[in-house]
Amino acid sequence: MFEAISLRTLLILIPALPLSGAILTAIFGPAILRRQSHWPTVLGLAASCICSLMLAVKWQGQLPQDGKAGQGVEEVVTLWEWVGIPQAYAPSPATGLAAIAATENHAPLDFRIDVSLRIDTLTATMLVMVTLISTLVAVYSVGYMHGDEGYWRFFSYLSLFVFSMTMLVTVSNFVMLYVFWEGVGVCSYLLIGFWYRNPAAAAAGKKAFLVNRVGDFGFALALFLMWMTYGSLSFHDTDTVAGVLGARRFAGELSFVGGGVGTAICLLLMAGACGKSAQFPLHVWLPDAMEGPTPVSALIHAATMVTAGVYMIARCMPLFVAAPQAAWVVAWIGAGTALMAGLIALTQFDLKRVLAYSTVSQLGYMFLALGMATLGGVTAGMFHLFTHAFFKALLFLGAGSVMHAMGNVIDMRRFGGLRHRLPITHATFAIGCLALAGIFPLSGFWSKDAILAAVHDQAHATGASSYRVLYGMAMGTAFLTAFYTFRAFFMTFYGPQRIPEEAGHHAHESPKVMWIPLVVLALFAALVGPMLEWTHAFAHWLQYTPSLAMMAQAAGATGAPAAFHWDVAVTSTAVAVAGVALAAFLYLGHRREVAALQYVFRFGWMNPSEAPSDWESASPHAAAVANVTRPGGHPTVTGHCPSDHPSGSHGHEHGPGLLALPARLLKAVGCGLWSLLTLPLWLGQFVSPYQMSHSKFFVDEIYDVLIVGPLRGLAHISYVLDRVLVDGLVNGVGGLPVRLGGWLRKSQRGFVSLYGLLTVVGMVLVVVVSFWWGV
Amino acid sequence: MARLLLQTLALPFLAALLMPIVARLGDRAVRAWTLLVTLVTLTLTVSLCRGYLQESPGTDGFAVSDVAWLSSHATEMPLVADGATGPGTAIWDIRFHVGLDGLGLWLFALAPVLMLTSILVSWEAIQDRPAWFYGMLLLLQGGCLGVFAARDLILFYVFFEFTLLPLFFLIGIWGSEQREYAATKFFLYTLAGSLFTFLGLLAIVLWHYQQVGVLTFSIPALTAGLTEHPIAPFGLQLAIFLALFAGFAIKVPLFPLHTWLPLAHVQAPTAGSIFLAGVLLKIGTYGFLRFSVPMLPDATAACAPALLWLSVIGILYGALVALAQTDIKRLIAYSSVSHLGFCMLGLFALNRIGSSGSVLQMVNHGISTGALFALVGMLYERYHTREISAWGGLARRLPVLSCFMFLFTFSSIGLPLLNGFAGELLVLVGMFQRAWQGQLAEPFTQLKWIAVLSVVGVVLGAWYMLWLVQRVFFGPLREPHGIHGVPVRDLNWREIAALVPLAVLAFWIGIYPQLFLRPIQPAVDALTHEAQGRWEAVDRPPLADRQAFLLRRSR
Amino acid sequence: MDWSGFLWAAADSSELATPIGPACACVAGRLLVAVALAALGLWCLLALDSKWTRRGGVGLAAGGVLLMASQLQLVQPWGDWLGFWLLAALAVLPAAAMIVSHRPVYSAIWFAVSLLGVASLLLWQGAQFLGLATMVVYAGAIVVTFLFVLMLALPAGYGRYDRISWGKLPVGVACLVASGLVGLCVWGLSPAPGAAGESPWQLAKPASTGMLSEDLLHPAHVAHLGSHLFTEYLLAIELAGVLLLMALVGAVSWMAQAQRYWQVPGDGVERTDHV
Amino acid sequence: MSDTAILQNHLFVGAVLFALGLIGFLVRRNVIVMFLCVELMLQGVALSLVSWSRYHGDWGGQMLVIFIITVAACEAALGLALVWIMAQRGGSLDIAIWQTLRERDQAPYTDREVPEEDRSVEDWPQLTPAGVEPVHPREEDMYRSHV
Repeated sequence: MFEAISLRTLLILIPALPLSGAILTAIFGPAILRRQSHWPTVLGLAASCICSLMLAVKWQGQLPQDGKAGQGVEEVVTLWEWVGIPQAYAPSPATGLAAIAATENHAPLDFRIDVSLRIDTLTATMLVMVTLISTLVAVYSVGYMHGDEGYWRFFSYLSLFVFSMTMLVTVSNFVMLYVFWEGVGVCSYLLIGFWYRNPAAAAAGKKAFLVNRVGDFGFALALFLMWMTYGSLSFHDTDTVAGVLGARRFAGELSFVGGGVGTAICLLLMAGACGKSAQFPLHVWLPDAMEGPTPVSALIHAATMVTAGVYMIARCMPLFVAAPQAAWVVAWIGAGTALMAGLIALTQFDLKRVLAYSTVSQLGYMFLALGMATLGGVTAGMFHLFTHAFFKALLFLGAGSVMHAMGNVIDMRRFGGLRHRLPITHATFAIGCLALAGIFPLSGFWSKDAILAAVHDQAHATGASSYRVLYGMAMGTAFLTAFYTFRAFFMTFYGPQRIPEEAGHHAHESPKVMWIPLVVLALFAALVGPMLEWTHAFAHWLQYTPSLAMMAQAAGATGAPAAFHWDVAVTSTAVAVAGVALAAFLYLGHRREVAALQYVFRFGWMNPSEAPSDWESASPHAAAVANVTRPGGHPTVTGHCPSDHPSGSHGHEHGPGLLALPARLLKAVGCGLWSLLTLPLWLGQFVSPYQMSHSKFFVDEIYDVLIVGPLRGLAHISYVLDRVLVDGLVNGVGGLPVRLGGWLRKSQRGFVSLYGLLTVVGMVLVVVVSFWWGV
Repeated sequence: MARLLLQTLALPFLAALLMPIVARLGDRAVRAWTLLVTLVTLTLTVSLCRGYLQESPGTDGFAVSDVAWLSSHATEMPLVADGATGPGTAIWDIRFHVGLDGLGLWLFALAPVLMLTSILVSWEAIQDRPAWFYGMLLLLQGGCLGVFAARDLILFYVFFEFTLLPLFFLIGIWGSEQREYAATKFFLYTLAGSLFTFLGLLAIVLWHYQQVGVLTFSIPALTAGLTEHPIAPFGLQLAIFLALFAGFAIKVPLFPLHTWLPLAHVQAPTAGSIFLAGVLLKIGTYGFLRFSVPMLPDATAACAPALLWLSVIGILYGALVALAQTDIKRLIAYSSVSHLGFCMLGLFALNRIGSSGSVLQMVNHGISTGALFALVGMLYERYHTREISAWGGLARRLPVLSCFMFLFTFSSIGLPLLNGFAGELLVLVGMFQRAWQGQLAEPFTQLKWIAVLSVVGVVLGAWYMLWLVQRVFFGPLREPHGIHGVPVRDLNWREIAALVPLAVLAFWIGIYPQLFLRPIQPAVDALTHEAQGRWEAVDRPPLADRQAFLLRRSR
Repeated sequence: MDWSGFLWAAADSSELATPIGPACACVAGRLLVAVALAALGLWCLLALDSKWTRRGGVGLAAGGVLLMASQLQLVQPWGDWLGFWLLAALAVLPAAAMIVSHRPVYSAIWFAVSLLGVASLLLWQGAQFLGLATMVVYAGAIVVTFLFVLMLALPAGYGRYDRISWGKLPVGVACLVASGLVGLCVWGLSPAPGAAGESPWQLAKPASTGMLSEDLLHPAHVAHLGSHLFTEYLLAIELAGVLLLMALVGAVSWMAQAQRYWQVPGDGVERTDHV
Repeated sequence: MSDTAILQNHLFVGAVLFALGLIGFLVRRNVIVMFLCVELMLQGVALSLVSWSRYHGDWGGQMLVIFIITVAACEAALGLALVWIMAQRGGSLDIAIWQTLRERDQAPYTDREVPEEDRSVEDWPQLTPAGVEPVHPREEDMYRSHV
């Protein structure tokens, strides 16, 4: 039976199953299935997962076994012709003919887009990852969404999303990629705004869709430019014209377009990727997307959708190789976003937002890896994408089960010490945090190490100082990642046990259907990394993608693209351990030390009047503070800093902290050192580093002030303009005859002699004119 | 096939004539009769389309029937110049010459579909004098069918003017508060424009008569004649182009001439605005494609940049003003100003992709905006208000209606897998190809700015539609104060039946647009070929010396 | 044929208008003075009321008219010329007096006298029947009817409104315009000095003065008139008869109706507000 | 005597008569006098018609004059009947009374200054009394200050 199913049917089955699941749930959900409406989805996704595994295994069989690098193997299945306009574009000699099929008489090219699916190693990888994680999330959400009145709607949207994601990954045409790119955007819009009665969720959904649309604006421009320069929009070669990433172009018959246009195309593609993968300029939507249910965050905003941007750049890597400046920009955007997101995650109190910013940060890592534009970089990026999907999904599902237990409270300040109440969640969350921080045996270490090695190699290869700066930023981010991950871990699971009132009676471990996926994911998170790394399986496997095969050729047939660097591994582990230690030091045990440092960080000593109150006992106050800086809300820029940390002055009944003496010493040293270092900031009285980080560097407010506000104002102005100017003009012209008539009316005085006079004047005029005209 | 076309054209008019008799049998009979007639027309149109697709006649007409209508065989009396006596004895030969071609086919088919929706939507909404209402609607549908099937100039103009009358009464009698003002303004504005158009058309006929010596009003003959003997003096050709532009630009609400549209839409009854948005706005762009572009290629090439600027301004302006609206119907009206800006953009990009995209976009706009107006009509029927601020969280109360609203909102903002995307994509690709046709590194000419700004229009489009959906359908449930106790019920079967055909069409065009593009492409290419040649041959020197060049080149 | 030419044909009429040469400038100058004099005279007569202004007005008006008359070709044999101008004066002066006189009765009578002048001119031209008809029918019947109605409507003989014509300006304008018209006609008729007896209004040459004119000037003029009247214009005559009958019936019915309406003033029927 | 000379002179006289009639019609306020002036204009026209008919030797001119006289007669009959009714209803023969056809919001045309009645100058005609003493209109009608 295994050999019987051809690759073509498998490829079609993988997206078809989720789609049929979605349709079945949509039709039968509300009336018939209601409570059981998760079955079509779960079965569909499971079957699709099995199909993608079979596909991967069969495809493995088809790869050339001789292990020689540089052979791109792909298979294309065309379903039907979407749009076909013959002789649509005759490229004038000005356009780079080298890029377009050098047809003899420059016969005009056909604008032909057809719905065609492709198989190659990159697609297979992505398919396996997407379907596996979505199955686990589906199983998880059976428990999580239990009792929700939109139950069937959730599952139909979920399977619709998986259909779009699988199609996005398998489609072999830029236009179709754009189609499912927006399809995925719509599904995320529907899922984020799932609890539409909550206005914040609706606004977040709209914001996500619009920011994605801005990204797609760049992607569309890239698409049109590609049509002008390459004369075709499909990846693979068709009989008449060479595809953009087709074999003929790799064989050297046609070259990639470099220079200004090439860079423009790549930058615009990156803009699209930034929109989708929430990189720096367009990252504002991801934290707000946490309004959606947690399985949605786990699946879409951690594992699958946000990686679409990384997949697209990996797919178009040859274009980036031809335009090195663009790759350089990708690297810097990646590193910058990673660092910024790490800094923001430091001070967030909402567990899901911490994880959201960590996702943005890890995606920044992947962009950094891809920005190297070397085979090592790309493989490292994809490897990190693969492993990150598992442990980030694990962390989000863990956070979900915490929320489930705490009655939908996710603000870390309101609960603590949950290791006893939620043992399994605690264990799996620990594994996830270790993996994320990049501690030795787990997969995070291997994939992050691969990226750092790639950057390291590139720094040595090119010797450019910028790569060294990038390496430093990556290391810094690694430290921050380790710190905030364990800060969240300790604040949630350690310290005195506190349960918020909303938890009510069911503050206990989540049901079996929720923690089994957690355990499975934990296993994957732990084992996937080392397994693939030791056997270099991942690198070998990816080499056979057509786009990457070309780079493999260039990198020479060394086989092992990124050798394992001992020095990089040691430094990254040291940094990670330091981060964990600092987090333990600050957030384990009593919070007093934390308050002291907070007091310092927020220049508390500059406005003595404001005595920092006790964070522990100030739960009412915390609530008051919560709404001032509620997660996702816009903190008042000029508001005073939230002094919500217990001050060291008045003693705390829990007795001296673990390290009371060194804490006091450190505080004195810290204050002196810090005041010297932040002298320039001293002037920024009201904007302390803490404030900056907590309110996400005011990016949202800046966008509101710079873009949203002016456009709304312009809208009102143009509406007034339309009513007054254009309409006024039209009515004015319409009113002209009326005014003229009114003036003539006055001459009718009803008086005979006047009429006589008018007749005479008329007669005189006629006589004079006839005389003058001489007719 | 020709007989089938004649039947389709005649049916609505006959039904309207028989209406007084049916009216005597009571309101229900009137509605049933109109529904029956529309269903029959729909089946006839579907068989016509199937015939066309099977036969795919390319550029020459399909189901053509040509009968002398207003022609006289008077004695030899030269009309214009005494020297050139026409060979034929007939002095004026206006024929009832109807037929379908790629350009008009889908717009022809769109009218009965929207008619079905309009009838089902206004089933209970129209209580006073339904016989007259449905009679007017049938006449309107007949007029629209006639316009797209006419192949004779005068017949086209007759139908072109005829569509105004029923809509005037529809808006004037069954409209809302300011209906008289809106009806008069709409009527006068369009009529003023169409008078100039008539002048332009007659000038074309007379020039053809003078040059070729045969006085004919048939459009294909005129187009062929004018390709061999283009109107040499550029000044005259430009004047005729501007005359035609006046009439058609008002019908397509191009930017400065659009102020009648929001007013007419807001005041029109639901059925009226469905038809107005769905079919009538397309007559303008159809007119440009049928008359201005093929018959006046030099003037089209010279005016194309200016028109492109107007359409881009239309796109951005429509989107921006829609953003600032508080009345839901006015918002959708301004959105159709923006969408038709796309059609004009594709049309005057003057290349194959752009023009076929523009025609497809016309059909898409008809479907999505027609459905949106139907939905707004249903909301108005339930809550009797059009203020967006009056509603909130309706998804809770009306799930099926909000589901359809999502579907057509996504179709209207051009989401892939739905009909809006195919049209918009082709239009934008066409425009880009026109902008980047020359050297790629050419300085950022104005065309490139137009292309980039039009893509911004797509983003703005998404913004105001989603903001509308968010304010009305999401958030806590809030209903206008008017509803006293009676719970508003969701869509009944009749309303769902009104929307399902449009939804099916939306998905069909989204998933398999090639079926619709195959007939459009050859016909539209034949029409724009000449103007495209003029523009590319000139290789786009700045506008001023292009005109000088065209002058020197006049045959 | 050049299409654009077709468009501009109508407006391009430069070759038709005759250039108004300087030659006849002096004639126009003199005529203008005459027109001004006539207008001023009439204005004095009509607008101003004192005795002296009336006499001055008459003088001025007469001077203006004579100045204009001097432009015309003179009727050659002096006897005829004198006769003609006497009759002309007989026609014109009473007409002027008619307009000017403050009493409507006097105007009517002056009008009758003026008719006498006109009739004599007609006779002078050989239209015997018309001359007499004017005298008998017009002066005899119509003017007398006027007098009757005048007597009926205006028992006091004259009303205040007879003394006041309109303000000075409208009267001035009227006089100026009217005399301007006359001046224009005279300028049209008077032969431009340079041209060969050709006046700007190229007068159509008279038909052959042979058969027709002698028929017209034939002593048995009335017989000829009758024959023409009852052959070519028979239908017109019948219509005229019917017209007269209708007028008669109309007048009688109106008066009867009015009579009933105006039975006795003050019997509850208040007058309409007529101002 | 050259025909054109005769024609020109007669046309001149006709024109003068016409002009005088015109002035009379425009200037006078008594309806009957205006009527008379119209008759005078008719006479001017009749005179020029006859002179043209003589000049062209064509009977048409004279025929037309005959019909002019007929029409003038009818017109006089009907006109005077109307004038009489107007006089009865309006109270006087002044044309200024009849301005009711004007637009609602327009003021009627009134004389600015009304010259005082200069009684000393007038010598009244002493008509012999005939029949019944006519009803003397009320005093105020004669010297009414407004129109």
